[in-house]
Amino acid sequence: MKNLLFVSRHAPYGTGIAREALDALLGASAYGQNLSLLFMDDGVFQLLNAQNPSKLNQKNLSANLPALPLYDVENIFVHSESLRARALHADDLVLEPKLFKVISSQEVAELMNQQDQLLSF
Amino acid sequence: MKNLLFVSRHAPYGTGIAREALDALLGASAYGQNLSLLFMDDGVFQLLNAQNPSKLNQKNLSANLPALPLYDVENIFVHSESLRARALHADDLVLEPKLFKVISSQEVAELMNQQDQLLSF
Amino acid sequence: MSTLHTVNKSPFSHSTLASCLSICQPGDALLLIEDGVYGALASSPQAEQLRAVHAKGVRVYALEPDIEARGLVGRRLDEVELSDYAGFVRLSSELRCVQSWY
Amino acid sequence: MSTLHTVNKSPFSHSTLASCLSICQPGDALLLIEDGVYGALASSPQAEQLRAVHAKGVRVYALEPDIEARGLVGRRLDEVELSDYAGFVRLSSELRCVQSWY
Amino acid sequence: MVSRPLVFSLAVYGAPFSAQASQTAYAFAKALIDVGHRLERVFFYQDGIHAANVLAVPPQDEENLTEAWHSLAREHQVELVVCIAAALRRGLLNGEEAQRYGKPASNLAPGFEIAGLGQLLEAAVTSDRLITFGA
Amino acid sequence: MVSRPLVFSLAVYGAPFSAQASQTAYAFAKALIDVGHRLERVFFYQDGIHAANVLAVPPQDEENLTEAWHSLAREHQVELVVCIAAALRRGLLNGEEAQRYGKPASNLAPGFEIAGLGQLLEAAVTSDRLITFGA
Repeated sequence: MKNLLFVSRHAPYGTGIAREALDALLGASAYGQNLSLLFMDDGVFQLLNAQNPSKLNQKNLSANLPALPLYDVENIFVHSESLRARALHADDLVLEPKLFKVISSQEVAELMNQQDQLLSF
Repeated sequence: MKNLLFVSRHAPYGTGIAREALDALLGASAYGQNLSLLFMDDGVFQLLNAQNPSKLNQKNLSANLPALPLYDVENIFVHSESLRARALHADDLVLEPKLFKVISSQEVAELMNQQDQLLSF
Repeated sequence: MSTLHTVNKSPFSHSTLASCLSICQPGDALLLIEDGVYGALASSPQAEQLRAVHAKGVRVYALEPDIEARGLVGRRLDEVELSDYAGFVRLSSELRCVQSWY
Repeated sequence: MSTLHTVNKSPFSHSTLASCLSICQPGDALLLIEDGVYGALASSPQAEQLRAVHAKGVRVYALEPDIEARGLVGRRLDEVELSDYAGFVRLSSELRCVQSWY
Repeated sequence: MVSRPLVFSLAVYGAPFSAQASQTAYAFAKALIDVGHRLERVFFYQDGIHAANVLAVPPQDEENLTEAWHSLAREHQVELVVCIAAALRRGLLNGEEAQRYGKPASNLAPGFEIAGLGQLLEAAVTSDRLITFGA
Repeated sequence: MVSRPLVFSLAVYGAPFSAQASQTAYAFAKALIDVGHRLERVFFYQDGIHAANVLAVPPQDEENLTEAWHSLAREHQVELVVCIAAALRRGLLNGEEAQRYGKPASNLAPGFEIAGLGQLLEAAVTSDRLITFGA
């Protein structure tokens, strides 16, 4: 079993990157690997609650996030400095606090160094 | 005759924007309008001398710039703050100083306000 | 003769908004669209600069469908008004030229 | 266990390099590619931060074909070494993982 | 309805799906027509040209932007012009170009025409407003 | 030649011409093979899928990246895999998909195959190194 970390760094909706990152992660869940997901930089905006892209004819990207544990995503990490720079707090987010872990820059570095591969988005 | 300003704000080679901006400008020269070109932000990197993209299998974007006056481009403007932020000086550039005018942010605003249309790249 | 500026990039990851704000003049209008609407947040790196250009007479708007999409309803600076697509059309007809910052 | 970081965006217009530098650790390597090579300039907004991570043990490279393409030969910081594509391959095999910052 | 109708043209530089620009441009186009202005031309350049690819199969619950542009153009006499240089490089061809370059198929959607870059300049000259939607 | 050959896979997310990523990925691919490593798979996703469009007509003095990938793959037994979901949305189809969706043509270049997103994960699992080329 390999350790694979998906790194998602882009805001939702403005480009297709955030969505296609999530699609790749969901598609990966069938392969029985040790999958983790890290939100950082503008990627933390994917976690903001009350998203409603119906007028853009796009799917609500945040709707799938609470179901990630069902997809065998072992750990969801959120970069603390990225949250802080955007003044986002735990109660602004679509995930319950028990579903993710807020980690420092130092811990992001350590997390990357524990992986077998990084999937950078 | 209309006043049309092409605004070129992106670095060369990393994306196709700078090149397709220049193509659009050259294609515009046959229409007998009052064409101007403004380089600002990373667009000023298009002016840097000694570019050599042969190993990237790309054309040298800066090679066409000295010929712009032949294409009826009346005025070439370069944003001073963009040069300053990148520590670029007149002798770093591929254009002779007489071929372009360095203008301030205030003058960029005035220039935009004198146009009939802006072509934003 | 004034200009409508549109900005479609997040100010947390791109310098696009900062560039635009350094050019905006009194009488101009600024419309934040797409990922540019993150520039309406009080935590935006350009929040102070945005307030300053607003104070000197630049009207500032954010496209409501983009604000809603990203969950930013109720989180925007007081200086930023909401606009729908019809408002975007109105702004672009009122003002002479449109500069798209992307 | 260390990581190779690649950065392909200009630090004058994107915060990509700044983000990467805040994560790099001693033993990691950083390779500037494509428009990322503007980060090798002394005038880069992240020049000081780049020098600092270099001083604490992060090796810093720039892809030579991209440096040449953009006219940056002879303009780079002393801390930045040149690498060709074979060097990029070597770095990515020496280090365990590659994080692409784009 | 507006008291003084203007003639608009749009320049679209982002690909559907990959960049929101094409979606924003379409919403803007509908809105300007709704309030009584005239949309003369939409010029697709850079990655914007992918909006004219008839082979695109968007997800079932999403709008097909290619067909949406076509309908809008038909109902309101809008020219949908794709830059030929940008299209060739990116593999968007009409029947004539496919034949000229010995390619096995063409993929330009109905309602769109392929023309030179000069059409962008012409739109800038003949319209009251040219609005760029960049990616 | 390297003393310890590794198995590489690449993930390419940028379109030829619009982003340099696809060019960098190709140069990297050639270099890793030249020094004696093995390239197992190139996975084209997001806008990277446009590299597999057989209809692209690059400017005459420029490399045809689609053909270049094909040659490299043929000479060195590299799998060129295009993500089906990304391809459908963007109008890149093989014959089978064209038929399934009632489209008038197909445009997948020889040497490329269309497959599911799982192939990206599989590449990550079975290769020693996965390198992403983002746009």
